[in-house]
Amino acid sequence: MEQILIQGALLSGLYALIAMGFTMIFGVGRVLNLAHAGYVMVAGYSYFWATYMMGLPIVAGFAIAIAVSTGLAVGTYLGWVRRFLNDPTIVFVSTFIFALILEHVMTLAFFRENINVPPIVVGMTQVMGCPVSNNLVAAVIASWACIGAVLFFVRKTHMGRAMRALAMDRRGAIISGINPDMVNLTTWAISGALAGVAGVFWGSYTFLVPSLWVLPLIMSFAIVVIGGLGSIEGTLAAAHIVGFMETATVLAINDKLRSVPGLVIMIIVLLARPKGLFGR
Amino acid sequence: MKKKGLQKLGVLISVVLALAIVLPLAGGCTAGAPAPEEPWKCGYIGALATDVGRSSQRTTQIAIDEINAAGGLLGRQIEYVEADSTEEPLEGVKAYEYLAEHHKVDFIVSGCIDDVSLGWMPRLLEYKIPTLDTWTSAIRCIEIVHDDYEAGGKAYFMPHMNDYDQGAEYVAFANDLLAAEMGWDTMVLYYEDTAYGCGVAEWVRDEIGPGAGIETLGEVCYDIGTFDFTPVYSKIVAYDPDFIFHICSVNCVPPSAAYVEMEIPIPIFGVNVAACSAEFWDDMGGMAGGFNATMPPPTIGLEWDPVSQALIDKYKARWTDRPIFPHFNGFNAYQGIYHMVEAAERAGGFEPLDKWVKEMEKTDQILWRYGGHERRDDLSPTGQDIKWQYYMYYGPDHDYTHSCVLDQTGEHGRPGGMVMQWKLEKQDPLEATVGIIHPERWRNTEFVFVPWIPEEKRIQK
Amino acid sequence: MAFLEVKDLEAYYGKAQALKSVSFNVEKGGCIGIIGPNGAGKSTLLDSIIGLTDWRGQIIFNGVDLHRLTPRAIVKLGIGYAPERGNLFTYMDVKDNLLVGAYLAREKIDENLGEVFEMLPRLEERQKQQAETLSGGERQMLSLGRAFMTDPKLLLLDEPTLGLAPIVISRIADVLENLKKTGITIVIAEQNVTFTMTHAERLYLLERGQLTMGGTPEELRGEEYISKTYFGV
Amino acid sequence: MIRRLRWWLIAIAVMCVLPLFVPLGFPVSVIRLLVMGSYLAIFAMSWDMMSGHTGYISFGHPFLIGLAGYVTAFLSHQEGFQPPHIVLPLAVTLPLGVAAAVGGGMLFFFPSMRVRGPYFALVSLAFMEILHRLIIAVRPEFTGGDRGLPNLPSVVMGAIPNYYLSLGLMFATAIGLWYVSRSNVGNVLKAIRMDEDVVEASGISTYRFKRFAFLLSAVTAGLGGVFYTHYLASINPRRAFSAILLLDIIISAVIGGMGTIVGPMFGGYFLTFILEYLRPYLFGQWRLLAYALVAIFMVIYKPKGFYGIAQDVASWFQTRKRRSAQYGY
Repeated sequence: MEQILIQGALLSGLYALIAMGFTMIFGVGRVLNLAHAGYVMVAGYSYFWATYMMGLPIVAGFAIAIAVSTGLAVGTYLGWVRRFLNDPTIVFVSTFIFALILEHVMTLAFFRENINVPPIVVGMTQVMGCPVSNNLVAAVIASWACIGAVLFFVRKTHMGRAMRALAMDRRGAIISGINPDMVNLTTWAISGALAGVAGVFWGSYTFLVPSLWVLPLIMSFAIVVIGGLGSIEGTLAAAHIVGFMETATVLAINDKLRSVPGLVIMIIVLLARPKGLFGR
Repeated sequence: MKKKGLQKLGVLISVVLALAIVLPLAGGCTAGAPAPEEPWKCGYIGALATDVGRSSQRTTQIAIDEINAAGGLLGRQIEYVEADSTEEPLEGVKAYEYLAEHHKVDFIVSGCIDDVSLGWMPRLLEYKIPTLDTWTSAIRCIEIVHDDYEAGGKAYFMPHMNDYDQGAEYVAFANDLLAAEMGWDTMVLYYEDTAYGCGVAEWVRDEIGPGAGIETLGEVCYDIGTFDFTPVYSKIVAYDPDFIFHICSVNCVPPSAAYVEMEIPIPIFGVNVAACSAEFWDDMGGMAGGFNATMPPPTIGLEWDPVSQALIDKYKARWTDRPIFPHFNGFNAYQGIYHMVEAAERAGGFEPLDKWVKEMEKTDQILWRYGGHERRDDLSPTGQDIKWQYYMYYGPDHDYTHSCVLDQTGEHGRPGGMVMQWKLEKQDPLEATVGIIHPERWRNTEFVFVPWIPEEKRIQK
Repeated sequence: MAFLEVKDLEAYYGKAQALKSVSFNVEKGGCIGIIGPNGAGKSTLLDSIIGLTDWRGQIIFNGVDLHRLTPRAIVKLGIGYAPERGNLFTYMDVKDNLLVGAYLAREKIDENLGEVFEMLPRLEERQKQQAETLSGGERQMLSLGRAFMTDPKLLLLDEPTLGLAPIVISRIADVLENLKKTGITIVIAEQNVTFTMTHAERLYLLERGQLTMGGTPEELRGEEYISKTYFGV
Repeated sequence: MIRRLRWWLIAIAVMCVLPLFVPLGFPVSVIRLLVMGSYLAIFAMSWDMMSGHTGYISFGHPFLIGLAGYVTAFLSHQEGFQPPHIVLPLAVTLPLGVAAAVGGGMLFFFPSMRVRGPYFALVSLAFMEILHRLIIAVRPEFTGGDRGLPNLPSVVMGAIPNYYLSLGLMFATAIGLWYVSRSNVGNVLKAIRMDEDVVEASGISTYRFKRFAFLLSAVTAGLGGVFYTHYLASINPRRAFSAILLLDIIISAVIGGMGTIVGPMFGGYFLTFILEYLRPYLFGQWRLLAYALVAIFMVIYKPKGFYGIAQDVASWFQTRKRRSAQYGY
């Protein structure tokens, strides 16, 4: 039981970080960026390349990972998504293909072998009698720091307010002097940076493989739909629902069914309350 | 204006696309049936982005170059073509069709993983092309060969031991080292859900207990997509066994890394395919020290016979990128191609299939520690030379048709399941710093526990 | 030269022409009203000034030609817009709504916020309340306040009295008078002719996309057409 | 009638005589490719019937295909995993497979058509993933778990019989769906894609039309799925529910031209051929990368697909013709 609580809380923190960037883009631009989890994967590889293969310090690895994923996100937006904001199907399909392209490129660069990223913080701690790796704890603390920073940004800064304003009433935002293109771009950049942080921690929590994006993508789907697309609070809550359910399933039933409860909840929520628990 | 430009672009694209489709068709039409003086064609199928695929791909090339340099097969050169199966079963089928029908290859060497091989098995039965499968050891493949022998299954050969024979090797290892030397009597069977993992686990479950007096406290099976091993190890630790018997082939690095990161206080043994790769140290992010694994014989850490050493030298001279050292399937592919070609020489080619299969089934090859290909029975066993590697295929009347014969008695010298261990510190950045700890005859390094295993867990008789 | 000069303005919605050759001037510190029935093009006219439509002709504000400027640039020049039905940010609280209005006028936030709260004390009371829970009149006030936060020299008001009770309208009227005292130029587009006539110095009648009549309230009150159509006399 | 089917008849005739050239040196590998292409074309058309026509983008089409395939594979598997150890003949298992696709679809997929846009895509993807997980985890001794069921019986053996089988299936599907899409039903479906609320408001019950489109789509997917499974003669979860298959289907339909039936059909063949023709020139992963790049460029620059290009070309020629008639050049 303690195991489920602790593991669930830690996993949920990471999920929230990945799903957060995903939901922000939908909230502001009303499009789903399926390549988001692809950025997470590429960021993980960038960090591994910088720190382990190039021998740079951890901070530099972080900076490179964040720069790469932010660059990818901004590139995706400026490259073509900007032109198709009113056609979600094209964005949907094209970003999905883009994620696949990222997978192929990473396969060409790093091969299809599972790679282990050295932990950022070493060692294990016993929490309530359960072994927990310090690395995971650090990852979750960092996730929460990032989530807190994003929440602060969205609530207390002009740009953050502009994002929320654009999500709620586009026309109202424009006549207040907000340039939607600029706000969209900023959102994509922030979402990319979050993917960068998430990538480093996700990679060091799990392992690196070019198809790493599929599972986080499906889980972020479930999370943002349960929480309500575009709602940050909903994402936080849903990440915990999914995280705990998943841990409980893995520990009590079968490891192979880990993604099923989240998806089942998602389907029930969608059919019973399509806007999600916290959606508007 | 812009619209018109777009239209022209449309016309251009259409024309190019039409040409792209029609031209190869026309090209295909003009290519006639191969004339007798044309070279033999050897097709390679495997995932070219994986270490496993590349090992056998490269040694295949080396073997074919050597044969060509020595005059070829029956006076004809061998041409090498390849098709990528990308670890996707559907791509595997397409790649197999491509080799069989586009290139009309005479024989195929495969480095495919289990489910890809199982995917193209029906095509093998249809085309009946001699095929050497160097990676998969799935007993299902062997069952198909055995059951559909006349329908075409006989064209399939596996130049290494199948799942069940490997399982038998591990039982021997458990008997010798774990039960007899260490005095352990409880374990947890921990395996991945692949054809390989389940196949070996089945054997180990049925044989180790009764055979070595080791009690299986529980079984933990995990999916190859698993990324978080904390809960998995929590389950294992809850059983509190003397040791963990781990079987994995596809997803090996993550469970190993989790074991090190979580500092699981229970010794781990078993089959870890990634640990026999020279890149293991790097893939683990430098945490491979002290890790051990049971492996089929040709593995890093072993002292090499001259034939294998020559292969390694050629390999290293030709390729410097990953994998820097061939996996065991690389050695098997290299030897297997020689078996196929020698059988074809004796049978006068790969047609008719029956004749070639008969010759292939007669393969009986021993690699000597200090010798070469040739049989040097006079040197053994009293002389200084010892039998090192042994290849012979089961016949159609045996259940394990066309997989390699297991020589458990040691009569032919094959080691009964070798256990290699990574040293705690990596000494040479390019070379694998591993040694063999079991069996006794091949041991070249001392077994050490990883530092976090508590004293009480290190019971030894 | 007039503060806002609109000349031969033409605007389209798809292929339908919404405005035909509209011309008028507004003097600095003045307050004019555009009256006309529903669908006459009043909102389109205001949208064009703020840069939301694709228009032809000439709009010169404070000596700057507004053609092909983005709404952002136009807001920056000092035009505020309180659109019909507000376009409020429903799930933000009142204060945040106002702060979004100050997106481009960050250095004057405190000063403008103080003025808004002084003019509209109701908003100060409810500053922590979500915009969606506000009543119709409060929403209209918030819309006005948000437009004021952009620190405008020219304020465009679209239907400020639409759907409001008479008592609330009189409160809006007070606000409007206060605004005029601060020296802001105001353009009101309204269906409510009585209200407009009370506050505007000059009125224009917009019908089917064209300005058909113009003059001071007194002049227009005399027109038979206006009395018949808009006062039902 | 004949006039309207003219192009179809020509296409059928050309495709039917192709194998006659095999003795003259026409490569069998191309015949094999055409088989693969036919199945992909069937799936793409099936997807198009449901998603291209009604705008309900499905990300879970492999659910229908895989379900049909698994049912027939499981029932006809040589070792007879089912309890009484009997192996059913293909004549029984094939219809059962199709019925499973339709039944499973009606039970799970169709109710989710209450939600629209990206939401429907997500639900369908979730169903696919759940089925995938369940097949691996629940009773793996029956479903074959990760490894799947190898060595299934074939409907017909050899390249050319399979070619005719797949071709017949493909053309039957294509002409059937083409007729539907040109009928009034097709028009209503396209209207639903444009704006479902407007259609509802005009007094038409969109529910019945969506159900009809979905049924057609499920039947086609099921038919394609069972024959495809027996053509490949093995099934395993990684292939049946892979993102690759899903993407192949969607990309075929999108680059062919959504909502046109002919477009996705062409897209299916195009995709199969381009992947195969790149094989000798590009090493492994480069080939997949090139294919993905082609796909993304098609999606971004030609959202209307080949159908759109063909229309452009046709209108370009018409303009030229008119102009030359007018000005004499």
